[in-house]
Amino acid sequence: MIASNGGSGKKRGGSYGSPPRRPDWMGMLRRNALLLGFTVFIMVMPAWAVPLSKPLSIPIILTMRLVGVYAIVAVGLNLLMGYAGQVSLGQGAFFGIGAYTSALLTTKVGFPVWLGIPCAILVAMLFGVLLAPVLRLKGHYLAMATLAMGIVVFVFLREMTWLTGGNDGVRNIPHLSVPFLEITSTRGEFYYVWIVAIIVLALCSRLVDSRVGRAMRALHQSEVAAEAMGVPVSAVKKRVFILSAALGGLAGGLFAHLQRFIDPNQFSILLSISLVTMVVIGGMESVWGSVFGAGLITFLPKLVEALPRWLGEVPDWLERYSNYEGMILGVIIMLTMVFMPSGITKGMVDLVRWRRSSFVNPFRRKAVD
Amino acid sequence: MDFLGNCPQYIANGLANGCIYILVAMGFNIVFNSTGIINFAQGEFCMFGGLLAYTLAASLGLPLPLAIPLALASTAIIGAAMERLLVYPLRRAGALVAIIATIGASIFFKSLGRVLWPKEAYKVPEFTAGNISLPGATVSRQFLWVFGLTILSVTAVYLFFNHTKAGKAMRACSVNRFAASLVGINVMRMSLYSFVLAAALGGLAGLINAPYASYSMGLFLGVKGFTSAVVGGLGNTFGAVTGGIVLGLLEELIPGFLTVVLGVSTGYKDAVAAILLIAVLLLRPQGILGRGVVEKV
Amino acid sequence: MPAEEAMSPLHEGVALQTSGLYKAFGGLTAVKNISFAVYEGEIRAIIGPNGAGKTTLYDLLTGIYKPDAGRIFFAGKDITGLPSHRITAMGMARTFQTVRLFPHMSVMENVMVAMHHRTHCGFLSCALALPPSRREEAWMREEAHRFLHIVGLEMQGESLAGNLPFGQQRLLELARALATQPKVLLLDEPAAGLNAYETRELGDIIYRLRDMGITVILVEHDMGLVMRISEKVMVLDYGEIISEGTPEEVRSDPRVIEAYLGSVVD
Amino acid sequence: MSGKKIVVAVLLAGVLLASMLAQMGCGQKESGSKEPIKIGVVLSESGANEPLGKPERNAIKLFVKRLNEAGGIDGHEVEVIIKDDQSDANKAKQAMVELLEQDNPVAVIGSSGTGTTIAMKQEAEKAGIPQVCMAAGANIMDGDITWIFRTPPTATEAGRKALSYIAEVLKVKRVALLYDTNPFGSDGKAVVEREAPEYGLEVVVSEGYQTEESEEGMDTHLTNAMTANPEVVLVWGTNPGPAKIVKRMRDKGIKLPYVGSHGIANQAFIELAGEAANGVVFPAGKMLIYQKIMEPGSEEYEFIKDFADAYFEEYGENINTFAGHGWDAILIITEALKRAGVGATPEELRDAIESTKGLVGTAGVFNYSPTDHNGLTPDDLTMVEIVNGKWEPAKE
Repeated sequence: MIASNGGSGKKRGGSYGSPPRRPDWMGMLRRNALLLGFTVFIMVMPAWAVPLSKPLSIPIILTMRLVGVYAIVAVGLNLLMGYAGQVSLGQGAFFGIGAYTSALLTTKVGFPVWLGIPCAILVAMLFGVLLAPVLRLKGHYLAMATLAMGIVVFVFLREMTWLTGGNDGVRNIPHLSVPFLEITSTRGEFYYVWIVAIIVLALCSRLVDSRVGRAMRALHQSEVAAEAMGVPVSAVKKRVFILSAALGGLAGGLFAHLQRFIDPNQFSILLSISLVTMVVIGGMESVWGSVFGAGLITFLPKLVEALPRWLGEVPDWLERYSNYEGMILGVIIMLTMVFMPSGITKGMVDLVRWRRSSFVNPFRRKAVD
Repeated sequence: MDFLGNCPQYIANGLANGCIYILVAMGFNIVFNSTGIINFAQGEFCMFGGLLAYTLAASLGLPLPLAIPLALASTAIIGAAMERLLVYPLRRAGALVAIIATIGASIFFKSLGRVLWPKEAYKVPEFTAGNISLPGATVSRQFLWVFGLTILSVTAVYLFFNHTKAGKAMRACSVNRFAASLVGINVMRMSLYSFVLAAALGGLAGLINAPYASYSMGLFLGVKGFTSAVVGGLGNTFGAVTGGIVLGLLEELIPGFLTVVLGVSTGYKDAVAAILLIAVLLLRPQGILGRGVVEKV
Repeated sequence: MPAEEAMSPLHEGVALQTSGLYKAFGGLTAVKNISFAVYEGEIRAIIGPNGAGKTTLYDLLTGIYKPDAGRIFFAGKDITGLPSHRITAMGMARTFQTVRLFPHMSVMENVMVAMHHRTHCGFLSCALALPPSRREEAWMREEAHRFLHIVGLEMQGESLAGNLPFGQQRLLELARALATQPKVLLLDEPAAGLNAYETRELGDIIYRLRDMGITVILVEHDMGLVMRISEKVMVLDYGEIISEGTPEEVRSDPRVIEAYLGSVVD
Repeated sequence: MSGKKIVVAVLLAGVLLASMLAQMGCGQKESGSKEPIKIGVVLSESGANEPLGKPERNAIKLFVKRLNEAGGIDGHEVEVIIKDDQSDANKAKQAMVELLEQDNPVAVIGSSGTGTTIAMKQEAEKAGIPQVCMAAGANIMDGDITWIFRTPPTATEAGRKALSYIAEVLKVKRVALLYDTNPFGSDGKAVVEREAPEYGLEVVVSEGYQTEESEEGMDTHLTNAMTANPEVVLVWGTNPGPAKIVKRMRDKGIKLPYVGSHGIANQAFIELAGEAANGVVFPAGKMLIYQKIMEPGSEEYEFIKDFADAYFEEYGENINTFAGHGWDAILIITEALKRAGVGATPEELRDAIESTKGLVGTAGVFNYSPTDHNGLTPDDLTMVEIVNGKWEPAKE
């Protein structure tokens, strides 16, 4: 098929193309340097982070497990929101659906965990298919419809007590596992989550640079032009939506088995909002930005919490840190949006470029809409 | 039938809540019209209105006729500060950036509210205590104030937009900001005015919304207000009125029906607004009162 | 041309044919009873004063709007009401009056997007970078390069489309439209904003496209270009065809002169 | 590619910063001659359960301060590491694991809410470490209770107390239940619906409300409830919902008795409900009105008075139920530690807690056993009536 297409193209326009490339190992290495570097970074992380955790009073590995989970769902959301430009303020719904699916299947039906999580993905995708009609909406309207979607799912998780146990939640959820092996140690969970996350990241960073990824970015920038160039816009949108739902479900499934106790209040719209924040703060249209955003938002409370310990004796009003956490988060979000609307990672990259060339000003860069 | 017998009461309650929703929805509309932004911090203006009124009237002991205008003015100043510090620098940014920025503002405000008013609720003095018995329904006297002030606000907003120069200028901004700036309207100042007005309306909603206020009320009212605005047709003053009343009534009638007729628990009441929002967006995105919009390519 | 006649089976060699197209926006009828046929290999110009309905006609032909009445036949099939991307896949491509590139993508990527319907690898295959998707990717690059060469942008492949100068953006749009492998290409004011030199280049490119077997329809205000390259000219005013014929015939048609002068006086 | 370099630079900077901080951390001075005893505490200092977590924290800190001033336990200082779970189960679990991994405490206290406690309970079981919670949710004790203990009266005890009051004092049958849809309310709902038949009561309507709703919203719930012709209104929730309901009820002229939950055993309810609060009856720990129902000089009276005076002196606030729960929790652990000895294994400490008998606390007299980890009985509660804005013992 491809060959015949290419052939017919050549027949008309003459042969202008360059000769086909050979597999270029060094080039591949260079292209994937970030991914490889990051993988190595994660794999050796326990070696330095464990001894560091205690003096810092920040449990790095423990927190990193959650960063991995949030990175998965944030990357999915970034595909939908950053790349395809479809705002969703209801991603927490898929996260919750995934968590509940796997939790209920493993506790009530007795599925093994390594089967429960794929089921979580499938059920989340199913809901993605059912909810996909909201994609007909654009901009603010889509944002609000997805927000409402998140509220509806939350209320149903809470009220369908016969299935979900309502506010009592689901407890004694089994640990993560692979066939024949249950993973109970923090370090084991860390590796489990991050191996999944790195696979997801690798796939997603490939995806965004492929035919499908280009279609997503194109329809973000101009739906009319993309459609006129032969991109089936609504089908692509729908698929990205389902993909992001699937990643939400995957992350939710992992989350349930890490936490081992879930209740509906963990999946309220506040979760959706913090997911969006991760994506936007980290950087839209950037797979790695989502990882950074997930890390920042997850570690921020830990940092704020550890601060009084570092400073030694602090007045009581400062020690009641958690009230200030929201203010700090709010200020970070606002400052990022005003000064680096394309996210902190891209902003930083631009900042370095700006040092070299005066043509790029990170503070003037506009985010894609 | 019991349900029908209860209806006058449901309707009275629905109208009372609907009035609050109308005020919040108008705030959304005004900001949307002049800046094209959905202000997620609109609910937090209500929080400030209510809690400032508490502080001024109950803590500092100012008389109500003084405390209330002061609370509204302070809320308006907060709105103005938000516009100047956050919205104005983002005037050229896209919709998503603006959405997230206002979400950031709402997180900040809520947190600030928590620090300043940490208790779970505060009692805001009522304008007049007591209640009125109507056939089939009992309403509080406060309800009359809510009703009256809402009608007053809707009328004032309508007159402002249709019969004053500044209001017409703001409407022009909503039709076409660029063209408005070409004919000499200071679009940026209009954006400031709109935030001041929206914050004041939100503050009013917060301080007349039943006599309780808390730092967490923003999200609750914000979602309801936005739903009302969309149900009626975003950007349309009378749309906000229709939307607010429709939502207010449905929120009381549906749970009433569920409990009294079907005997089902009404924990689902929280989902009424959200389901209504999705349904309206999918079936009639321009809202009940909105006109058909031809999308220009 | 009465509608019944146009409804009859397609003539041999007709690339694109419409019969009795209507489109109204609110109270305003933008396109009124338009019937015409364009033959394969033809260069057809559509001219008319501003607001005559030319762009709306394009939007109808390419499926962005659905006509209120009338039918469109293309490649021997009735394509009325088909979604835009299907029509593109059948071989009708267009450019836009206001350039609608994907400004945040590279020049190369812009062209590669247009090959979407000619390639098939889905989400899974792309994410896993399976051999078919890698082969496809390499082929797309090669093809994109070829189309960029046609318009002379092969050196700018990696720069962001939004950073190109305006004239090159127009050319890129053309390359992108070509990459969909059209049988019929609709150009919407391709010479707007180009200087005299670039316009002449454009004329040559259009000739080349015709030689490649592409039927070209262009909406254009630059009469020099229209008169020079088109074989047949169609004049629209207030959404109706008021004149059709060779450039010379149209130029001397009193209705055309009136429409233009009238519009000038307005 | 500059992106890569930035990543490297950021990482380097991070590692550098971290190592600096690590040194700072190591520099902290170690005080005291003997190894301090560490007790981990997880509380809801913010979020929905903030009104619970804050006094609990104050009480625990005060208790430990006094204990250490008095010489600690066998000369060992007691150190509490307090973490905030923000009323979020997910954060509570995280905080618990952090405590276990980093601080290696002998026992943990926490948390304030039911969901957060359950999340912690699983970790305590896994690690095998005693946990004393201050949450009232009846379902906490579902399943394995090897390691978990509790200080407050549960929803079951409070519910039974309230129901027996309705059945025996008010002598009515038809109960309208209004409950908050939050975990506190739905837990109470489950208890009331389960236990009501035992007292010969009928729950004629159960209506869920959201505490943020306006008075008019509450009016609709009341209207719905009234349709079922109840003889008493039982409201299970925390502020401000119950206050809105009672105010509305009195405004509408509904004269039915109003029975609340122990969630309104605080001054805030009286402030919020104002006049309407008068006549409201609710179950609460005896501590709330100890001056009125206990003999001065009795052990219980003096214990609570001592606590109340110390608390007032330290914080300038009156004690409340939740401060009492925190006080009891740390009391139970330290008393057990004294008996088991400082070097006790977790099993020995647990056994020591289980052998706690007749320990006077603020919420009552604690008697634990291997099968009963609740410690209290409904008799440790009392029905309180609000009269002229003051708490008075309700007629029994």
